[in-house]
Amino acid sequence: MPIFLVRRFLAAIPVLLTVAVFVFLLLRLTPGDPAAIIAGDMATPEQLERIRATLGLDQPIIVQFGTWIVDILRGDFGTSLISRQPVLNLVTDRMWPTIWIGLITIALSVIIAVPMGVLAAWKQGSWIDHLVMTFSVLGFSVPVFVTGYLLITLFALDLQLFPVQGYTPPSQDFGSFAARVVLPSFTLASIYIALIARMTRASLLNVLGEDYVRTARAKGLTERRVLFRHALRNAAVPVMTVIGTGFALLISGVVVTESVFNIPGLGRLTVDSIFARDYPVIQALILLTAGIYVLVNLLIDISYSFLDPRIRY
Amino acid sequence: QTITAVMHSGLRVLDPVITTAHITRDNASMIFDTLVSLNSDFEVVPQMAEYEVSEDGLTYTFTLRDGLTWHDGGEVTPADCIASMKRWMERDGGGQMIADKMESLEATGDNSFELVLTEPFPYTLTAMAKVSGLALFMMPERIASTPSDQAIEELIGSGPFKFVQEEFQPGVRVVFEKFEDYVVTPEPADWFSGAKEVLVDRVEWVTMPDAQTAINALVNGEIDYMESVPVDLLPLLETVEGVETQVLNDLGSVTIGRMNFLHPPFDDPQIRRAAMMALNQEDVLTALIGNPEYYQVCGAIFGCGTPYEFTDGSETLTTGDGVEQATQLLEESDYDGTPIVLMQPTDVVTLTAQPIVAAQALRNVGFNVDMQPMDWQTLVTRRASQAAPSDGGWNIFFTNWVVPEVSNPLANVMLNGRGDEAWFGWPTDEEMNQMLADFGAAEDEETRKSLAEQMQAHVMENVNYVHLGQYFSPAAWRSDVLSGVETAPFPVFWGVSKDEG
Amino acid sequence: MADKLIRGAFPLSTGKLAARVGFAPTVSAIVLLLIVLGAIFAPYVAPHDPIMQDPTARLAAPSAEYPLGTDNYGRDLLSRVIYGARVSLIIGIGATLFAVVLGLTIGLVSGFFRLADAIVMRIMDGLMAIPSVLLAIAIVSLMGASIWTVMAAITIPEIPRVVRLVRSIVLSAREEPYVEAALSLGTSMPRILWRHLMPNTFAPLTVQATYVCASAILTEAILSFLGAGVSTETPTWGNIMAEARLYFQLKPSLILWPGLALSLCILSINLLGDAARDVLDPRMGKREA
Amino acid sequence: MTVLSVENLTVAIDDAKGAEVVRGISLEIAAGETVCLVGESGSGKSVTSLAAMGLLPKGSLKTTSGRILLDGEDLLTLRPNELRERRATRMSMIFQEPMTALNPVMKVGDQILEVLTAHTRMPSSEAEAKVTDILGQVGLPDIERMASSYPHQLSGGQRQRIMIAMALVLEPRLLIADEPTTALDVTTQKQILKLIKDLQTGHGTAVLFITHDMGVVAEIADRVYVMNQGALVEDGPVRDVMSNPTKDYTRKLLSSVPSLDPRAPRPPRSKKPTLVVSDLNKVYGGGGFLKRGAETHAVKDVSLELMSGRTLGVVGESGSGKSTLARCVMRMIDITSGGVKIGGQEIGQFGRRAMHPYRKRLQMVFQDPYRSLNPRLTVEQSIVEGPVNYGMPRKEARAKAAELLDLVGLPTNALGRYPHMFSGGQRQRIAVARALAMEPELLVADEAVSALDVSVQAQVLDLLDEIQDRTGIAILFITHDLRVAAQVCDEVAVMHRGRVVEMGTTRDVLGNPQHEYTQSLLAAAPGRDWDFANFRPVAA
Ligand SMILES: Nc1ncnc2c1ncn2[C@@H]1O[C@H](COP(=O)(O)OP(=O)(O)OP(=O)(O)O)[C@@H](O)[C@H]1O
Ligand SMILES: Nc1ncnc2c1ncn2[C@@H]1O[C@H](COP(=O)(O)OP(=O)(O)OP(=O)(O)O)[C@@H](O)[C@H]1O
Ligand SMILES: [Mg+2]
Ligand SMILES: [Mg+2]
Ligand code: NI
Repeated sequence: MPIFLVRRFLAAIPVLLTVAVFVFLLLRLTPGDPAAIIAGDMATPEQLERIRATLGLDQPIIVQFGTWIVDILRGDFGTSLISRQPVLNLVTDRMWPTIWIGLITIALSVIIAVPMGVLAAWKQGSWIDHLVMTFSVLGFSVPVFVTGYLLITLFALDLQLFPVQGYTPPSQDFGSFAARVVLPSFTLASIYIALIARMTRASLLNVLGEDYVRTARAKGLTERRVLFRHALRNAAVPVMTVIGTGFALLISGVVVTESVFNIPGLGRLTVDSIFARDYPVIQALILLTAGIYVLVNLLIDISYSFLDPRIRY
Repeated sequence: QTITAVMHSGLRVLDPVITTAHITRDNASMIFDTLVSLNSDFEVVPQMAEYEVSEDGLTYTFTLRDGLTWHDGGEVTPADCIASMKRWMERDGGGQMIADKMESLEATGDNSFELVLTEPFPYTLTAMAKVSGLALFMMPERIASTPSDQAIEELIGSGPFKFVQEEFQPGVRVVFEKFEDYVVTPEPADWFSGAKEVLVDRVEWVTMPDAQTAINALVNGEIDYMESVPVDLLPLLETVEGVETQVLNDLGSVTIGRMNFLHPPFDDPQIRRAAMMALNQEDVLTALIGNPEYYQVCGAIFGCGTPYEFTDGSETLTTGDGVEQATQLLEESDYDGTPIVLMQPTDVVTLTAQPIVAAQALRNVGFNVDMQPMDWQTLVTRRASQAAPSDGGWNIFFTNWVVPEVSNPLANVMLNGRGDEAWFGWPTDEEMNQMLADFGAAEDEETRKSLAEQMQAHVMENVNYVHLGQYFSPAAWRSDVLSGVETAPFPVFWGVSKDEG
Repeated sequence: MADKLIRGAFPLSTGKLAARVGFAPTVSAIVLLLIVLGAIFAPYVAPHDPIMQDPTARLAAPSAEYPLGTDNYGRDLLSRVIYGARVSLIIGIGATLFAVVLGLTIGLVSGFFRLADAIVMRIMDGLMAIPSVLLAIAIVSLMGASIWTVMAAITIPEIPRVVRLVRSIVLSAREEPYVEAALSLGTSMPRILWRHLMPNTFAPLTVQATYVCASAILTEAILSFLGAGVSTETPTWGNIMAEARLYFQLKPSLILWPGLALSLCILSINLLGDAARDVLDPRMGKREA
Repeated sequence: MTVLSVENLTVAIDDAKGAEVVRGISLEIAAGETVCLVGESGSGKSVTSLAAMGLLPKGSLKTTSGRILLDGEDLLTLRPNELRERRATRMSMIFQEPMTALNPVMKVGDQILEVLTAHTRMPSSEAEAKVTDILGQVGLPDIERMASSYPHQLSGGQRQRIMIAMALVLEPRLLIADEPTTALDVTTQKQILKLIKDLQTGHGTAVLFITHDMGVVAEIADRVYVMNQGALVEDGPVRDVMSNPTKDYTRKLLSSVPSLDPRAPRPPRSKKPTLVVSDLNKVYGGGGFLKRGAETHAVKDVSLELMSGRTLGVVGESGSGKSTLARCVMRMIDITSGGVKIGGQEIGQFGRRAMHPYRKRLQMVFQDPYRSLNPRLTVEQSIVEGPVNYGMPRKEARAKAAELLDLVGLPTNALGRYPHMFSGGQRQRIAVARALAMEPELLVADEAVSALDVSVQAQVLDLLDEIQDRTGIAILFITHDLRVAAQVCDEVAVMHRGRVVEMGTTRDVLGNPQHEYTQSLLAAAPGRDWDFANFRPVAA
C-alpha cells in the first residue's frame, strides 16, 4: 500500500506539470497585458515598459516559466499583480469558504443521492424510478445560476428561512455559518445529486444481475439486506469514481454559486483574477484546483481498496 | 456600530497614485485627507491646510492646521506633504503640468511650506483639489517616498477612517475603523470639504458580483447601503419599507465613444463626423439606463450642471436627426466599406449597452461593423495597441467617466492632442493643444469660459470623442437605520450615523 | 448462461429496440426535432429580427407584436429565443463533434499502442484535472469571445473524458478473441483499430456524446453568466439568460423562456442519451437473473 | 418419503407472446436420494430449478401452471416472505460458477454466518461455532483463515466448498446443485462430488443435481431425468436409462459422449515436422515503469514436434500453461526463450513485420465461439478478411468462402448473415472455415470444443477429422477433456505447472500412464467405467 501511494504521488507529478505548462502557455501566449492593467488609464508607453520590466514580463517565456516553477518548488507562489498581496495569503484566505461548501455539498449529495439511486434501481420501471430519474435529468438541465436564484427567491425572500447571501466562518458564529451554507450547498448539490443518483442506479442495476445477488436471495435474506449489504457495496466503485470526476463539475459550479450567493471563495477569486489578468494568482489557483482534483481522485482510488478487497495495489 | 455597504466594485489596488480606478480613490478618500478640497460649488477651500497665493500668482504658501496626526500616531509635517505632492506630480496629468512650471517646493517652517512656480498657473489649486482619478492625498513621508511606479504597501493616512489591514480581503471586503484622533475642521461638511465627522465605529465595504443578490440583501436588511443600484431594478426597492433610494452623485457620469485617429477610416474627420451623426444620445441612454429620470440628454462635453456647460454643435447627438446627413457624408467620403472594429466589453454591466446600440446605428448609415466581444481587461490591453485594426488594433470603443473627470478641460484626458502621447486614439490636434495651454494660463474665468466654448465647438467639429450623454446611478440605503446620507460625487461615510433599531 | 453471453456480445441484435424506446424518448425526439427545425428556419419562424432594437418598447410586456415581450434593449424575446437555439445548438453539436472525433482518434491510438499511451494519458489527466469552466473562462477571456473560441473552450476539457472512455473500451476489446483472430489473419494494426475496435465504441460514445452536447450548451450559459460568453449581438440561450438575470425578480419571463427552451433541449438530449444506452447496452436495461 | 415434487410445471417468458421455456415437467425426489437432471444446453434445466427456489428473474420469466410441493406445501402459493423463510432452511441451492456466486466484498465466514442470523435467533458465539463446524465438514483446511478470507483469495474448489457449506449449514431437506462442478478441473470435481455424496448420506438430504456431463451422472445419480427443449424426455434409475435408453434423444445424447478409449495413431504424411518447439519458455509480468509486477513462469522448457496430418493433444489442468503455449506457437505473444519452427523456418524471434508472411501458415480456432467472431461482421466478411489481407482478389476470396462454408457443412446462404444468428456449434464451424481459408499448415485449436454440448461437440470433432483427412493439416489440439483427447489425438503431451510431464502416443499415455500426475488425471475422469456410446460398462 505505501508503495502504491508513493507511486500514485509520483504519477501525479507529470499530471500537474502538464497543467502547469498548459496554463502558463495559455496565459502568456494570448493577449492581455497585466502591465496595462496596473498602469491604468493615464500610463505612458515608458511607464508600461518599466512596469513590464519589474514584473519580469520582458524576459523570454522559458525563463519566466523556469523562474515560476523554481519559485513554486520553494513554496513561493509570487505576488498578486493587482493587489500586491502574496498569492499564498490570498489563496489561504479564500480557501475555507470553498472547502466548507464543497464538503457540505458532497456530504449532502451522497446522503440524498445514494438512497435515491437505490430506490430507483430497486423499483426499476415503477413511478418512483421515473420520478427519481426525471429529477436527476432535471438537475442536469437547469443552469446553476437559475437554481440559485430560484432557491433564493423561494427560501430567502418568500419564506425568509435563510439569509440571501454571505458567508460567516464557522469558528466565528456557527449558527450563521450553518444558515448561510444551506442554499449554496443545495444549489451546487443539484447537479451532483443528479450525477450520483444516476450512477448509483445504473451501477446497482448491473450488480443486481450478478450471481452473488441471486445467491443472497437463495439464502433467504430480506430484500433490504440484499440491497444494502450485498449489492450496494459492490456497486460503490463506479459511484466513487463519479464522485471523483464529478468533482470537476463541482469546482465549475462553485464559480457560479459563489457569485450568486456572494461567498468570498476560490471560485470568485479565480474568475476575478482571470478577468484582471492577475497571472500569478490564476496560475496558482488552477494549479491548486488541479492539485485538489488529483488528490481527491487519489483518495478515491485508495477508497476502492477498502470498498473492494479484490483491488490491491 | 458598523455600516455594511456594497460598493460598485471590489477593491484590489490600494495605491491611489498608481491607478485611476474609482474604488481605489473612494477607499483612499476614507483613509487619507487632502490639503485643499472642492466644495459643491466647485470652489477650492482649505482642508488640511490654509493657503495663500502671492500677488504675482507664483508662490503658494500652505499652513497645516494644528494637531494633525497620522493613524500610526506620528505628527503630520510639511515634509510628509511635500513628499506626497512630489509623488503625485509624477503620475497625475495636472500634477505634471504643475511640475513643469515648478521652481521649488520647500518647507518654510514647522507647519508650513511653499510652492513656487516659474510662471503663473491658476489651475494649480484646482488640480490639487480634484476629486477624481489620481487625487492628491497626503501620506507620511516614509510611504510617500515609494517610487511612483511602485505601489505603496501600507495605508496610513490622516483621514477620518483607519484601514484595517488584517480584515482586508482584496476584491471582497474592506474594513475601516473610526480614527479617534481625527481633527475635524470647523466648517460644515460639504462634499469633500469641511467636517468629516465619523459617527459610527466601523464601516465595512463588501463587494457583490451580482446586483440582484445585493438588492435582496438590502431588502432583507443584511446590508445597510448600496452604492449603485441598476436603474432597472429600482422598482424592486420602491415598495420596500425602510429603504430609500436617491441619486447621491448628482453630477453623474458621462458615457463616451472614442475613435482611433491613426487608422482608416477614422483618420478622416469627415468619416468621424458621419459616425458621430449616426449616433444619438437618447437611444444609447435608453438602452443603458432605461428610466428617463436617471439620464440626461446633454450636448455639453464638459457635462451639464458644470461651469463649462456649452452645447455648441451637439444637435445631432441630442435630437437624433443626423442619420440622413451622416449617410450622405459617408457616401461622399472615401469610406471603402472596410469593417470597423468595435470593441465590446462583455463583463462590465455599464459598458455593454453602448456598443450594441452604436453598432446598429453605425450600420444604419452604411458602416460595416465588426463587433468584437471581449472582456474589459482585453479591451484595456487592446486599446493600447496602435496596430492596424486588422492586426489586433481597433477603430472604436466606449467608456464612462464621472463628470468631475471631464468637466475641467485640463483634467479631461480625451482632449489631449499630442499624438502618440495622447490618450488612446492618439489624435494629433495642435489647435486643441493651444487652447488647453491658453486655458491653463488664463487669468480670469471669462477667458476660460470662452476657451471652453471654443473647445466644445472644436470637439464637435473634429470629433475628438463622441459625447453620448449623462446618467446618474441611484444609491440605496436602509433609511430606517442610517441617517445623514448626503449627496457627493463619490460615497462618503462621514456624517452618517447608524441607529441599531 | 449461453443466452446471457449472446445478449452481452450482440447489443444491437435484440429485437426489443422498438419495445425499449418508450414514450419519453419519443417525445424527446420530437421536441428536439422541433427545436432544430426552429433553429434552421429561424428567419421564417421568428416574427422579428433578433438584434433589432426598439428603444420605445423596452422591457415590454407580451403583446401581439412581441408575443413574449421584449428585453432591456427592446428586442423581441421570442425571436431571440428562436435564434438563440442556433448558436446554442451549433455550440452543443460542434463541441460534441470535435470532442468525439478528436477523443476517438486519440483514444483508439493510445488504447492500442502502449508507448503512446503513457504520454497521452498523462496529458489527458492533466487536461482533465483543470476544471472545465475555469479553463473555458480563461480561454475565452484570453482569446476573445466568439462562437469558435467558446466552442473550443468547451471542447478541450471534454476531450479527455472521451479519450478515457474510448481507451477503456479499446483496452477491453483488445482482449477479445476476435481481435486476436484478426491479428492471426494478418490484419494490419490500423485496420484492426478501424474495423474491429472502433465499432465497439459507438454505443457508449453515443451516450457520452449526448452528455457532452448537453453539458456544452450548459457551459455556454455559465460562460455568458460570468461575462465570458458570445456577444449579445448573436443571441444564445445562455446570453439571453445571463443578460436577463438582472430582471429575475422583475420580469422572470426573460429568463424563464430561454431557460425553458434550454432545459427542454437538454432534457430531451439526456433522455435520448438514456434511451440510447438502454437500447445499445442491454446490461443497463432490464435486470437479469 | 418425497421431499420435492414438481407437478406439471410450465414456465414461460414474461411478455406478450409468452413463449414457453419449460413445458409440463413433473419430477420427484425422495429424502436421501440423488436425482440428476440432464440435457443439452438450453433445455430448461436451470429454469426448472430456479422455479423451485422461487428465484425466476422477475419480469422475464414466470410460472404459468403447475405445482411445486416441498414436503407437501405448494411453494407457488406462498407469499414472498414465507417463501424467503423456506430458503436455506428447507431448500438450498448451489450455482455453477464458484467464481461469481459469492459476494466478492464480504468475508466468506460472514456470508455463511449471515444465513444463520437471517433465519435463527442463535447467539453469535453459537453461530460462529456452527460456521466453524460446517467449514470443517466440507473439508476445508485452516478454517480460521478460510473464514476470514475474501472469495478472491480462495481457489475455485475452495469457493465451491464454501457454497456447499452455506447451502447446508441449516440442514435443509433439499439441495439443488446447478452444474456445481462444470467450472472446476477434474481432480477438484471429483473431490466435490464425493463431498456432496458424503454430506448427503450424513444428513439424509434430497439432492437435485443438474449437469450435462454424463460421466458425472454415471458417478453419482440414483435416478435420472432427461430433458430436451423444455420437456421431459425420459426418466428412471440411472443404470436403466444408461444401459437401455428408450428414447431416440437419450440414445443420441449418450452416444455422443466420447469414449476414453484412445484412438490409434495415424501415420504421418511426411517426414518433415510441421511444427518444432524447442526448450520454449514464457515468463509473464515483471518490468514496467515504477511497477514491478509478480512474474509468472507459465511455460517451462517445453519441446514438441508435430508432423503434418497428425494431431497433437495438449492436456492438463487449468492454469498449466496450455493456452500460453498455443499463443507462443501462434506468436501472439513474445516468447521469453527457446525456438518455434514452422516448416523448418525459425519464427521465434520474428517481429511483427517479419512475422507477417508466416501468419497465413498458422491458424487458430478459439475456445469461445461467441467471442471469437466479430459480431459486427458478416460471416463472409470474417472469412474473406484473411485471404484479402494476403492479396487475394475480393471476388476470388468470396468464391472461396462459399466453398469453405460448404466444406464445414453450412448452407451458402449463411454468408450474408451475422454470427449471432448461429448456434455455438455452427459458429465454431465458421471459425474453422475462417482458419482454413488461409490454407494453413498448422491449426491450433485451443479448447475449441469445450464450450459446446456433447452432441454439437461430436459434430465439430468429426469435421476437424474429416478436414485433416482431406488436407493433411497438422493440428495442435488443446483440451482439458481427456475423453476428447482420446478421440482426436494421435499423440498427447500432458502439461503440469508449465512443464510437459509426459508425452507420447495417445494410446501409450492414456492407456498406460507413467507419470503420477497423468495417473491422477485419469483417475479423476468421471464415469470412467461406463461405455456410454455402447450403453454398457467398459469391458474390463
Ligand atoms: N431470463 C431469461 N429470459 C428469457 N429467457 C430465458 C431466461 N433465462 C433462460 N431463458 C431461456 O430458457 C431456456 C432454458 O434455459 P436454462 O438456463 O434453463 O437452460 P439450461 O438447461 O440450464 O442450459 P445450460 O446447460 O446452458 O445451463 C433457454 O432457451 C433460455 O434461452
Ligand atoms: N497475460 C498474462 N499475464 C500474466 N500471467 C498470465 C497471463 N496469461 C496467463 N497467465 C498465467 O500463466 C499461467 C498459465 O496460463 P494459461 O492460460 O496458459 O493456462 P491454461 O492451461 O490455458 O489454463 P485453462 O485451462 O484455464 O485455459 C497461469 O498461471 C496464468 O495465470
Ligand atoms: Mg443452466
Ligand atoms: Mg486456456
Ligand atoms: Ni468606477
